[in-house]
Amino acid sequence: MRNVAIISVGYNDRFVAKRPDVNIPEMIQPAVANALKKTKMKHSDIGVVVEGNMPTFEGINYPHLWFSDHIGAAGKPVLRISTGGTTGMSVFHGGYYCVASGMFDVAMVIGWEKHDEGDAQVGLMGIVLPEAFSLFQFGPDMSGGRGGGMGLLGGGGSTGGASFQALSYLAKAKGTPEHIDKMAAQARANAAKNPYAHLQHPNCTAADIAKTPMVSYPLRYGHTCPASCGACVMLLVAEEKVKKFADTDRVAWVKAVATASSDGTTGNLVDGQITDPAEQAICEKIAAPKAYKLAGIQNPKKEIQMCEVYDGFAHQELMWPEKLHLVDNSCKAIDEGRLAIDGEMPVNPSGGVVSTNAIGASAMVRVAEASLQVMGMAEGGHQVPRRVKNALAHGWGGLFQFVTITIVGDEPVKR
Amino acid sequence: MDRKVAIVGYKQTKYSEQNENPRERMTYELVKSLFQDLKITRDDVDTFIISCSDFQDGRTISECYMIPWIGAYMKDVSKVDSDSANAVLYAMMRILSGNYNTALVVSWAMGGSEFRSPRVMEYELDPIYERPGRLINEITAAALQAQAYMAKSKLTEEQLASIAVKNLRNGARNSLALRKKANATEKDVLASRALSLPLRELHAYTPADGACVMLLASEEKAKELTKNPVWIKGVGFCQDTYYLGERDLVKMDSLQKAAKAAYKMAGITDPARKIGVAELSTTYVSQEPIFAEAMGLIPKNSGPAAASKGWMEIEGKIPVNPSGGPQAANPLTVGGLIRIAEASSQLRGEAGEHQVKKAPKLALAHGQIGMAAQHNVVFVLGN
Amino acid sequence: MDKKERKETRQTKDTLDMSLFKWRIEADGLELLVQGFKEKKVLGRKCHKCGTVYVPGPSYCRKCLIDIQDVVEVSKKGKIACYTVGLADVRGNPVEEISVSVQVKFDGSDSWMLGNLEIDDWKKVYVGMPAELVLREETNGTLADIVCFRPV
Amino acid sequence: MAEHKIVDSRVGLTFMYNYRVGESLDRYLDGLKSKKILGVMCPECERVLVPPRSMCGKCNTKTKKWVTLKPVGTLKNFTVSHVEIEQGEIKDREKPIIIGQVKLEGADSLLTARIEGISPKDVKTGLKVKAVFKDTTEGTLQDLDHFEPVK
Repeated sequence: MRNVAIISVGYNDRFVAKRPDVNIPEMIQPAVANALKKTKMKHSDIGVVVEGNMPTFEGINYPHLWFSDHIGAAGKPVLRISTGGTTGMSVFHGGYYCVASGMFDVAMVIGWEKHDEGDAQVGLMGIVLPEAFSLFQFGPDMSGGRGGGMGLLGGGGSTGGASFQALSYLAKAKGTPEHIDKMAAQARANAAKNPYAHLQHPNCTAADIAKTPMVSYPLRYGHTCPASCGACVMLLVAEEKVKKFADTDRVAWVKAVATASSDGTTGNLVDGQITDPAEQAICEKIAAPKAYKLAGIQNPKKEIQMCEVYDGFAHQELMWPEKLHLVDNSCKAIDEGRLAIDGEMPVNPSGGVVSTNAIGASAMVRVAEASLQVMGMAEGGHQVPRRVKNALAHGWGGLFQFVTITIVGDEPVKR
Repeated sequence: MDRKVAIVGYKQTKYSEQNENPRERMTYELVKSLFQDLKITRDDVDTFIISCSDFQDGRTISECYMIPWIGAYMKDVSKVDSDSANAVLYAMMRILSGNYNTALVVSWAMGGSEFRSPRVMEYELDPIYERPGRLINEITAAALQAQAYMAKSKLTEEQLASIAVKNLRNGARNSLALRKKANATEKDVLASRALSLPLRELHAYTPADGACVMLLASEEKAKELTKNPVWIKGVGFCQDTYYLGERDLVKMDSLQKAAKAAYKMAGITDPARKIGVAELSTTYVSQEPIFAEAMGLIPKNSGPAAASKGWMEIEGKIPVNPSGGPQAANPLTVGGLIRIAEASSQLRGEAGEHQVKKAPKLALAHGQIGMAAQHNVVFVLGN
Repeated sequence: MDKKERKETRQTKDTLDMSLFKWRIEADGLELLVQGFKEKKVLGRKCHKCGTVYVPGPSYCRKCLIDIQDVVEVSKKGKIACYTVGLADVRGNPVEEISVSVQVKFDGSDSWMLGNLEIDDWKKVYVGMPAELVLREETNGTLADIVCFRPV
Repeated sequence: MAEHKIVDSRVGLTFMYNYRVGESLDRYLDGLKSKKILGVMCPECERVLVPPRSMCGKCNTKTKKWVTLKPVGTLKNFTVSHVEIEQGEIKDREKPIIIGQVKLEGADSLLTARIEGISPKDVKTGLKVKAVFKDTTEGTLQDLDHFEPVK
């Protein structure tokens, strides 16, 4: 297998709520330019482009067709991958396989979302619409009171599902909603050190978060992600071409990629739900062990110096490091400050998804941020102080049912 | 690339206006029947690559509820959001990397019963110029392409109709086809409803419900699983500029480049002689000579000769779409995968009534998306 | 970081009308469930190969990828696997009537079922709390037969 | 085969989208408002693109120089369209329309436009055409109503 290195990361600009000045391809284009700028590569050196987003959020089918000229894809092979929340990392994995397969020497991967053009809340409902509405055929009680029918429907929404997951997790970890407040506060404070983050709240405290309204117990507004506009671009090259194209001595080597999917773990209304949304065996038992094996990592807690997890909701920033075998008990760890940028297992120094969520980009941003940490190039004070030899990036998606993992490091795996 | 990838098995549904089953069971039955044929279980599949479309399924992340139905519960899965030929391509690259030995490609769409394809395809247009402009859609884009080709090559309307007749006739020999017209004539085609001239209803694809699944494997694994693997000899893919007014609709740069890459990988220099059969995603029949020329299967501007001399008939010198192609049935995103399956069955001599006579050694399969085929994928297969 | 001045450009609009889609879904599990309600039973399907019990019970097992037919009755009693409490509306305003949504794993089943929990004080709910499905006095084989879950 | 319970479901829900046209098209629409057709030039290949956009994909370069094009050109390609698509249904038009690809003088790309003032039977490529604007323009794409033969 060929080794693949990440030699550059580009964002279009700071992630923000609204970009009324540009259309979608115009928003993405600077990210492409910024990624290329940090290399010795010309645009013509790019062999393949892999792109993805959540297509119903902007109402554009196969949007890569439109962007051809803006992302430098005209006349090039282009592959489009879209897998819900994991899209960004699935796209990255696509780029990785384009190079690892030997088909291409250079791949450019693009993840993006422009949330101000559509309605993500309605878009998310689109996951469960046919299933939820098929329940009407079975005569649920529609009086809106405590009848079972509406209860059946109510659990399908995204925040509803996340709340179930949060409580199931807290019960297992013996944590409290205050732990989620703490985690969210750390994320927002970290985001203030990341010039590209959307919701920045310097010195945010758990008390600040606890003041935000409760959405659905135990989750508060302060625990949930914003809807952001932005794009992330990364350049991947084959080992033989690293010297030629990289403009830095410290590139990030892709040591492992892994993914797994289960059934919908919430809102599986028609076929029965047999999986606990807070169990995530797909991560703990399948994808994470596979990734560690591929990367040659025996003791992740010691060998990995930081992680970027996909935390659409703040409790997930506690849950995922446990499922990834990086932390034994995150509630305890956050109490002891071990998840901070200068802690023993820094989680989301970038501020995470809970601070910035351009959905199609978010899981790629995790890999980008992990790579920047390995390259020592995280800007604005969110660089982890100790040397990052190995970093882990994670994404989740669907009805809490997809997981993607990427491990990057400062040395290639010897194969 | 030190590995080789083979197609070891595939299954298609019968195409229909409405499948007897919803998409879940339709695909589930297909996956199970492929597993049965190959004597494998879902545990033998290392990775699943899905090709489906949120706009065709009318759902956000439309694979969510399908994961367990295709046997991918607790398995390695990804989804290509493009024509399914791209999914085969991705599955192949995953195997080439050495990370996987087998990959199952799964694609479905309810193009006949659940959605209206012309509306779905409007979402492929940019929302700020072409969509509000209301002039360009899949039909008018293909019509402009057809018109440009006819002006250049002097292909007549009768000759264009004869290509439609050929595909409808081929479709009648394909037991899975939806639109079958064994006795269609040029006159019928020319009398069919005018869409956007020169294109008429009988030139167009037939929206259908359907699914297709295909198992790919590494060389070693393929030899374990089947006696007659079909080898992926070459692949190429490419995308043009979006803007119709800046594309040479006849020359088709992207298809030309895709084919060139595929031939290079397969080590072919004279495709016209080497390729024995081609299955092309021609959503409108006018694309048949255009694509064939762009891929070097017939000489430039030879569409008229090809049509009048029957070069692309099942018995012709370069049979194109013996299955009837998308005119016989087109479950949109499944299209490219069907073409690959059909090309494979020709190589294996398993195409039955629509088998080409001379057992071909090399076959070509093609998938595309976009207005006037902006994005193209080309596969060269051999046995 | 300073907010940048951004020039507003014109807008175009479009919609995606979901009513253009005609979905069909196989709902064998729901059908079985509501049929069971007629006899005040909770019915699911059990995989004859791996033993997994699904409620609602579809006609296939996702673990074994095989058709399954065996109908089993499961207890109406189970444990709350997780829950959430609706305290505010979408704008963050407190709601008049607080609702507790629960997912209950019935004893003898592998599935979690969604519903509302009837309880005087939501703070008493905990994960692992025993609860029971309450059906109407007179059931007619619809989802409206479900009244709620109640703590046991 | 076992019988399965199949339910149909339809939902009366609509996803709404509001798209920003971005800087280049915004300026183009400003032009249409004052009855001018603007193009933009790529500094490398010197192609003049209309409708304008911010990037030339051929050279991967930002387009820069704006030019006002003469509202006259040549019909390069066309189709006589008998149908239109309405919510996915292919409906016959009352009267077929001519959709043409027009090469404006000084432009390197073709502009898609409706051609009027000539019957579908007589229309031919090579026809000289001129732009006809709506009397009152509003800065929308519809301001450039159609092209018609130069008399």
